[in-house]
Amino acid sequence: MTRHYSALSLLREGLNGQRGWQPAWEDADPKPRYDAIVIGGGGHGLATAYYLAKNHGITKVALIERGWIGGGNTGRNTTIIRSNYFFPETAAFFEFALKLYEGLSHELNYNIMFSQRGMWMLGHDRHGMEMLRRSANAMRLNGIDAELHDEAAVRAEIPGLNTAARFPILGGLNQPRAGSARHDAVAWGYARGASALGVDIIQNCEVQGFLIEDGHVRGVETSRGTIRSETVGMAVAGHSTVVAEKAGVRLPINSYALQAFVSEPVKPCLDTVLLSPATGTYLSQSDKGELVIGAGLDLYLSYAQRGNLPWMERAAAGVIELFPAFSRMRFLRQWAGICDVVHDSTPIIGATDLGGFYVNCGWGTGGFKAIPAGGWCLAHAMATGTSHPLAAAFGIERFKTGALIDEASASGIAH
Amino acid sequence: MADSNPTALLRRTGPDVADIVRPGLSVRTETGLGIAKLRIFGRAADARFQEIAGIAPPLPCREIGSGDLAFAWLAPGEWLITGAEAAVAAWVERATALGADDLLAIDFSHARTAFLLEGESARAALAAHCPLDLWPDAFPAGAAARSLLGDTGLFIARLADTGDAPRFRIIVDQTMAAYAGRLFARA
Amino acid sequence: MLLITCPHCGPRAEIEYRCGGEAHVERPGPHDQVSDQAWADYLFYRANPKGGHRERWLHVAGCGQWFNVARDTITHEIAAVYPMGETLAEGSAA
Amino acid sequence: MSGRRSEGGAIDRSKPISFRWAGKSYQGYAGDTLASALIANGVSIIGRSFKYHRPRGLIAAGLEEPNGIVQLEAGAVTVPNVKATQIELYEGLSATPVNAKPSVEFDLLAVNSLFKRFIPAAFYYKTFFWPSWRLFEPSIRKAAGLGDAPAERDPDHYEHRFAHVDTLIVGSGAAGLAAAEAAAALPGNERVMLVEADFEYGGGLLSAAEPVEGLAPLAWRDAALARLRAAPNMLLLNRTMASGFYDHGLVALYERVSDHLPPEQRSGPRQRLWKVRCKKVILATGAFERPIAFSGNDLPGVMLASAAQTYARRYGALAGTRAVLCTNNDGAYDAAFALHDLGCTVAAIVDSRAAPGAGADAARQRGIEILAGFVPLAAKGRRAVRGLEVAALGGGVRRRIACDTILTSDGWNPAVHLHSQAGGSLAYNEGLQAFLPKGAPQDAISVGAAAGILDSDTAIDAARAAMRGEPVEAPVQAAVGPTRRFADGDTRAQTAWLDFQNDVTVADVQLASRENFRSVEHLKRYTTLGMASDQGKTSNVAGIHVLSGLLKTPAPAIGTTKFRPPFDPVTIGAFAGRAVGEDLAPLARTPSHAAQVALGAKMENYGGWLRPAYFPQAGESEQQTIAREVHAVRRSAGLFDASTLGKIEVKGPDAAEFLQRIYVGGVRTLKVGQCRYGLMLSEHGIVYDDGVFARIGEDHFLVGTTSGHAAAITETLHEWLQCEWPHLRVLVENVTTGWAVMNIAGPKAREIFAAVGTDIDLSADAFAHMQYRAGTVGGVPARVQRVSFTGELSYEIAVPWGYGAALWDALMEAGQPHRITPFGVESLMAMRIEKGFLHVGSDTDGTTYPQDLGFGPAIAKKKDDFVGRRSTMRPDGLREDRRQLVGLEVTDGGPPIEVGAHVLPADATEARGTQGWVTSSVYSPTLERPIAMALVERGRDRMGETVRIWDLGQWRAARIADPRFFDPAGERTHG
Ligand SMILES: Cc1cc2nc3c(=O)[nH]c(=O)nc-3n(C[C@H](O)[C@H](O)[C@H](O)COP(=O)(O)OP(=O)(O)OC[C@H]3O[C@@H](n4cnc5c(N)ncnc54)[C@H](O)[C@@H]3O)c2cc1C
Ligand SMILES: NC(=O)c1ccc[n+]([C@@H]2O[C@H](COP(=O)([O-])OP(=O)(O)OC[C@H]3O[C@@H](n4cnc5c(N)ncnc54)[C@H](O)[C@@H]3O)[C@@H](O)[C@H]2O)c1
Ligand SMILES: Cc1cc2nc3c(=O)[nH]c(=O)nc-3n(C[C@H](O)[C@H](O)[C@H](O)COP(=O)(O)O)c2cc1C
Ligand SMILES: [Zn+2]
Repeated sequence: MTRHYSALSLLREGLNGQRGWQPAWEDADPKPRYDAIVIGGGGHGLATAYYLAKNHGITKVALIERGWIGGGNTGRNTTIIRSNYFFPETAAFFEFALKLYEGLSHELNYNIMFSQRGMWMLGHDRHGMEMLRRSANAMRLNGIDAELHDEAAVRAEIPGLNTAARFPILGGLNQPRAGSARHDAVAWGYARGASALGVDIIQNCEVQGFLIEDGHVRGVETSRGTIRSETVGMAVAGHSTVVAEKAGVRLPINSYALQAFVSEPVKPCLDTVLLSPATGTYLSQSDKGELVIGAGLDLYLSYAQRGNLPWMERAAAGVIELFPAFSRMRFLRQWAGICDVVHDSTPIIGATDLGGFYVNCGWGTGGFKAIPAGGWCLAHAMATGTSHPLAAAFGIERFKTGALIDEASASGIAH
Repeated sequence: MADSNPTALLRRTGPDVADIVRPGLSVRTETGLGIAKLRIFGRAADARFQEIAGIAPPLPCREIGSGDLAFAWLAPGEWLITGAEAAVAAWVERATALGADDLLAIDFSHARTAFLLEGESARAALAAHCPLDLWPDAFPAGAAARSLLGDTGLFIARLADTGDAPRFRIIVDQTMAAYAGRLFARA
Repeated sequence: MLLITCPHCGPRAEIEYRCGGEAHVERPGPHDQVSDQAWADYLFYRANPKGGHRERWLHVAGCGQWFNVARDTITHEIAAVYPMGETLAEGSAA
Repeated sequence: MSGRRSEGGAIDRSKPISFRWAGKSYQGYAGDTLASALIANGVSIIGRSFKYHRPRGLIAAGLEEPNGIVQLEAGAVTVPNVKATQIELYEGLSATPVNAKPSVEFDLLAVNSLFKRFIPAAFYYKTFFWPSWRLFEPSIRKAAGLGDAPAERDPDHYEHRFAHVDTLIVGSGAAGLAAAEAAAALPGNERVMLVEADFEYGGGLLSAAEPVEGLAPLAWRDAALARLRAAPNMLLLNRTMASGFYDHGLVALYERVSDHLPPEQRSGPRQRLWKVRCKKVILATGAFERPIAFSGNDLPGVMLASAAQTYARRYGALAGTRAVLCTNNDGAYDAAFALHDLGCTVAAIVDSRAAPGAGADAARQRGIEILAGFVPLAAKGRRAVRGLEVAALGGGVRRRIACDTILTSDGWNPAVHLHSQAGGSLAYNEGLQAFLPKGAPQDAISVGAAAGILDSDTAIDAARAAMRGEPVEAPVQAAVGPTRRFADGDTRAQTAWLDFQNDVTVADVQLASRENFRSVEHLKRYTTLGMASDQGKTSNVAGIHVLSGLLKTPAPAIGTTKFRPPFDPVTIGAFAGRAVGEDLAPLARTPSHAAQVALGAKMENYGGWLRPAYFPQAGESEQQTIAREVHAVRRSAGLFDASTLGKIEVKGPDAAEFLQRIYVGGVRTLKVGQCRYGLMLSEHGIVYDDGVFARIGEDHFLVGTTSGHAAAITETLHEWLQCEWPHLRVLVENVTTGWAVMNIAGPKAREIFAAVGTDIDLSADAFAHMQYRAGTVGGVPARVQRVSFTGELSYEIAVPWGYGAALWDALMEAGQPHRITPFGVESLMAMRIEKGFLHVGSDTDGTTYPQDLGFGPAIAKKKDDFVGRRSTMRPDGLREDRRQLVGLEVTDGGPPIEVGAHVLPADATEARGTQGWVTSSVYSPTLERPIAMALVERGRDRMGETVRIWDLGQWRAARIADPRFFDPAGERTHG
């Protein structure tokens, strides 16, 4: 049976009718007790399970997923990976994630197709350019690659971009190491890695309650029975408050639907990731050829992964503003994911008031890029009971003290 | 726009929007239309309106005429008054002169631009940008509402029909008049 | 795109409205007697339910009035619309 | 040879049309699609497959077509990836195949096909990362994708249309037409709308032969259409597809208005997006035929039975001369007859059922051989079908049949897409081996083939009954026979296609299942089955059936993947509609706009307003212009159009109390006629806006906001009043665009103002700094505030907007003797930086508290609560090391420091860490040196301290200073 992936093994399997491949991960039935339970089979949950085993030697781990792994936001996001963050805490964390991403295909022996074609944040007016400069400097002072370019350079770098538009483009901030990756591969790669290290991946199993004694978690009630453990981690994105509430833990999170769209696939026409703050549009072209386009949040609570028409219109207008020629291309599919939004758009990672219960949430619209670091830090917290230094500032106390790390504000939005 | 103030030394200018006249649709700016708002707070607002205006207030989403003026419901305790500029200005002055502290009357004639839309295609021209149901029975003559016209807000009232074709008055912020004009030019 | 019935103007499209989040959140005070936790609760902690939710909406492009809506956050079904300052009678839907 | 043979059908032979395909000229007729015209011309290879570049022909006649993907036209009007089956032929049309270089006949990348066995589904996850994906990605990208994105600006425009209907009927087949007629007759149904994606109404009727309610199908259609057209409450739209079913009865319709016309005849919008709010929706969307998977089933010449039938009957075109029909149901027999009627030989009908239905007798009467209990095994041929190998279902007997066309039908899948988008669930129907709509979500009822009712007369009856409120019953008949399943490992599975466009085979599904991608959603993502531009219309259920067989799990337990809008791709332009160019977020203009442009202003976009940055004269640089304008203001007078400033009237007995709760500072004590600077916070304690407010009456205030912020602040004030303090008796009105404001500033301001003529006493004693006066200016009503953002003697004169342009002119004229100079936003900024005045949004961000700006003492003095106050008192607000707003003096003799540069301590040796950043910066024309403002850790305690500034690799030096660089005592302002 073939387990290792390489060109050679493909060749061998080709001669064998591709019949020797092992399951990428094994499905497990829940056992009564584990050393640790991870709730949520998205990227963060799967990475947590993997690093519990890999970094901490804890292999008796149950990864519990309500549906199918990777079916949450990890499987429906616009896959932008970047570390162009402003504050030192977030910059260090997301840069760590990006570095892990750079080595992830090899680490997991799974091609996640991390495509470092750069990411441009556009400046549409004088103030926008000043904010980009502020960010570029902050990034470089945090040891992250950043280049600030004027209009001419942007135009040269991104053919077809309309810089003399309603929202003219005066320049842009490029992070050359940013890019995008194949979202599904990240989930599957971690699942395969975790499974190989002995983690039980349990799909179609919903956490419906918690066993709690003396202020400490003792296990979870699921649709497939009770599973015991003294250490439980949660990474369920848009469902964070719903699950945490069952453990009596409150979180400052609102769940909103974020929409995305893909066009029909076309030959390469966009070589980088683009974000236009004025139009709220971000887009890139996947390796398969679709334009992958993101929109904004519908700002009312939603647990429906449905698309909405107004955002489709706005995103389309944004695309045409940037690339008037794309007007004649066609949208192929529209969908949405439920994001766990916190006020300062910085995650919450770490312990809660309930002993043994750790959370990883608050990713909002931007947690795909964080998956390796989010899993790393949650695993660290679960294994050691202490916050990983990189996640130390991401505790829930900040909502009480006011020590928010407000990245949105750093992009110049004052509210 | 006409100059309503004979003592003015300063010349008045209005938004420069070309009228559109073509088969089935005419869109003209209504120069000289006075536009004002009356606001009254409290539960007794309707009764106060009657005291001040001398007529019962219009029902929600309706406009009624009284003398030279039309009064449209905008919100509880909020009405739009339209008519000849001088008449509207005089009305606002009278209301203000009452000195009552529960009301605010403001002349918006300079702040807004009004258009008259008529013709069989008027409804379609509006439906391109306005989410309201303007179907005859949903929006009969005498109906009035605030809503959207593309990216800007609008006030719309259905006036008496001209012949078989519907006639609408729409009012937008004067800074958006050119935009509205462009939208209709394309309709 | 939701269709929300403004208590004053009748059914109108979502694009005419703005959602103001959970309804009936009380503003604690006076300011010098509110604990950090109580203030954090007021600013950040919401019920965020999956299912029935009461929230306030503003009819921005219409009458400019705020009102309350009882809406299901999964189906978006609207069970009731009721004025600002009132609470929904117990037992009514959502 | 194949081609067009017949009379009849729905094409107009009196109107020939010439067109070009792949560089060659052909002829078709009005009523043809590109697809039917190509078939009629005997063109069999129309494209190359996505991955293996195998030659492909058309397999369908509708929008489910996976292979016939073309690039329509070239240049600015080109459209990639259109299905040939959707393109209505017009004179001069030109299209080319996609994904084939140099041609579909000879495609270089067809070598991929040789390596096929080494590159199964998802092979890329297993390789290409050693040493790095970067090396492989560019060539993989080039190979992927289908057509070419347009590269020129789209010359067309697109329109939107809102509509509100009682009943919307989607689809104009027998069921849709019957439902529409019944709906139009229903009392209370004032507005009924029927939409049809095709250009012809009639759906399946267009290719049917059996009588419908006793009439020939087209005669029945024509009669029904005539009645509908006569109904006054009916709107009929063809070329209009229901693309999405959203919440609360909203259906998006995509109308192709002029795509079908030769370019020179097009006018008006190209396409229109309808947003229709429906009380009731009837989904009469028909069904999609399932192809049969067998080896080589992607060879040009293999086609859906219904498609061949449509080409024959509707378009009079034959796909071949010798056909074999492979089916598992009765319905498909009609396809064989349709071809037979046109003179095509039907070599055999291969029916998987041991006992075929009634159609078999009719076939035998025509002399067609029936192979009952047989299934197709492998199509033979390299670039076209040459024959078909069939076998008895149980194995054993095999036969080879010579043919050039293979028709396949594995049964039908109702088009449940819109039902499902509406939130409806599905029920699996064993008889049809398909998923049927269950229930009527959002009052959306499926009728006809969309509900699994495939017989016209039954569909018509059921549709009428549905309109009477009766439930639509799913049929119970066992309509389809068995389908051959592939054993896991059967090598034929490697060439048995399911998803043609994405090149997914039965073997790929087997591989996915082997590797544990067994959830139907995993299967889709791993193999890309159903992700192509046809969204799996022909492949999804077939894939589910394969998986079901592999996992020995019934199909309903596997379920379908999610249906999402749009039903079929919709142009980005149609979604954007009018919101392009200057009509995207339209800009507002100031009253003096024309005058400013005439003066050569450099106009820029400032928060929704088009305003002058400055007024350059010939040969002047930006800095020179700003210097000239600043000097003019400081030495004599300048004029600035400040009409964009927000103005909000706040009136009522509780107005002062209300504003006391809004502003950081005190309000109650302000006297009538006085102005005060006010700072507003968000409830999070963050500095939100600032401006001057005036008490213009005991119970009446005029609140000033920053430009572009008036609407938001008005909304916020309303929110507090309506939601939090409803007992306060206050009225709030935004009057921003009712008043033009001209700011005359400089030592000569008073003289110039007076010269324009006013009844307001302008003497310094009568009208002091920070006071408000109402009166007339130039004979018109005016509101004047003596406030200053420049630091000079300054009046903001507000007159009704329509007089603004004239007031500008009048002030310019009155200022002539003093060489009055118009100035722009950037010059104003230079002057306020010289004064150290705060600019919210530049010197603050979403983390700035009022204490960071020096408002701590003012807050301490105020007893009352105000919005945001409590937030500023949290531990983080009390931190000693907060960043505070200070001035910076450049000490290295260099030019101004860039805004966005960072501040590091004096002893910093490496570019790491930060103590803050530069928020405002300018070369001060007045002081003749660069100055700046910055938010710096503990800044106020560090006055005089030297710091290092870092900017994109450059080190600069500066000293922390009092930001009031110029006239700190404000003597000039009070002058
Ligand atoms: C449209 C869209 C675009 C985005 N674009 C980007 C982007 O470009 N870049 C970026 O960095 N981020 C982006 N994001 C955000 C990013 O996708 C998420 O932050 C990230 O995927 C979160 O990963 P996760 O593992 O926490 O959550 P998920 O992937 O959502 O996984 C959570 C899992 O928990 C499971 N679960 C929930 N409740 C239970 C329960 N009771 N029991 C068991 N399991 C449960 C769910 O089924 C789900 O599989 C985007 C998000 C969306 C929706
Ligand atoms: N051979 C069979 O067993 C078989 C199979 C399928 C259908 N039929 C036919 O089924 C019929 C029942 O008729 P019917 O009306 O249910 O189906 P139909 O296929 O005749 O009509 C459906 C129509 O809906 C249109 N449509 C589909 N989706 C649309 C969308 N989103 N927007 C706009 N238009 C859309 C299609 O273009 C088509 O014209 C009979 O006429 C019968 O001939 C038979
Ligand atoms: C980066 C990215 C690219 C995608 N490309 C395609 C595509 O080419 N074809 C397609 O049908 N769907 C594509 N999708 C959308 C998925 O089909 C699916 O809609 C999405 O993952 C959400 O899942 P759901 O629709 O099953 O809820 C893509 C999604 C992502 C995140
Ligand atoms: Zn309303």
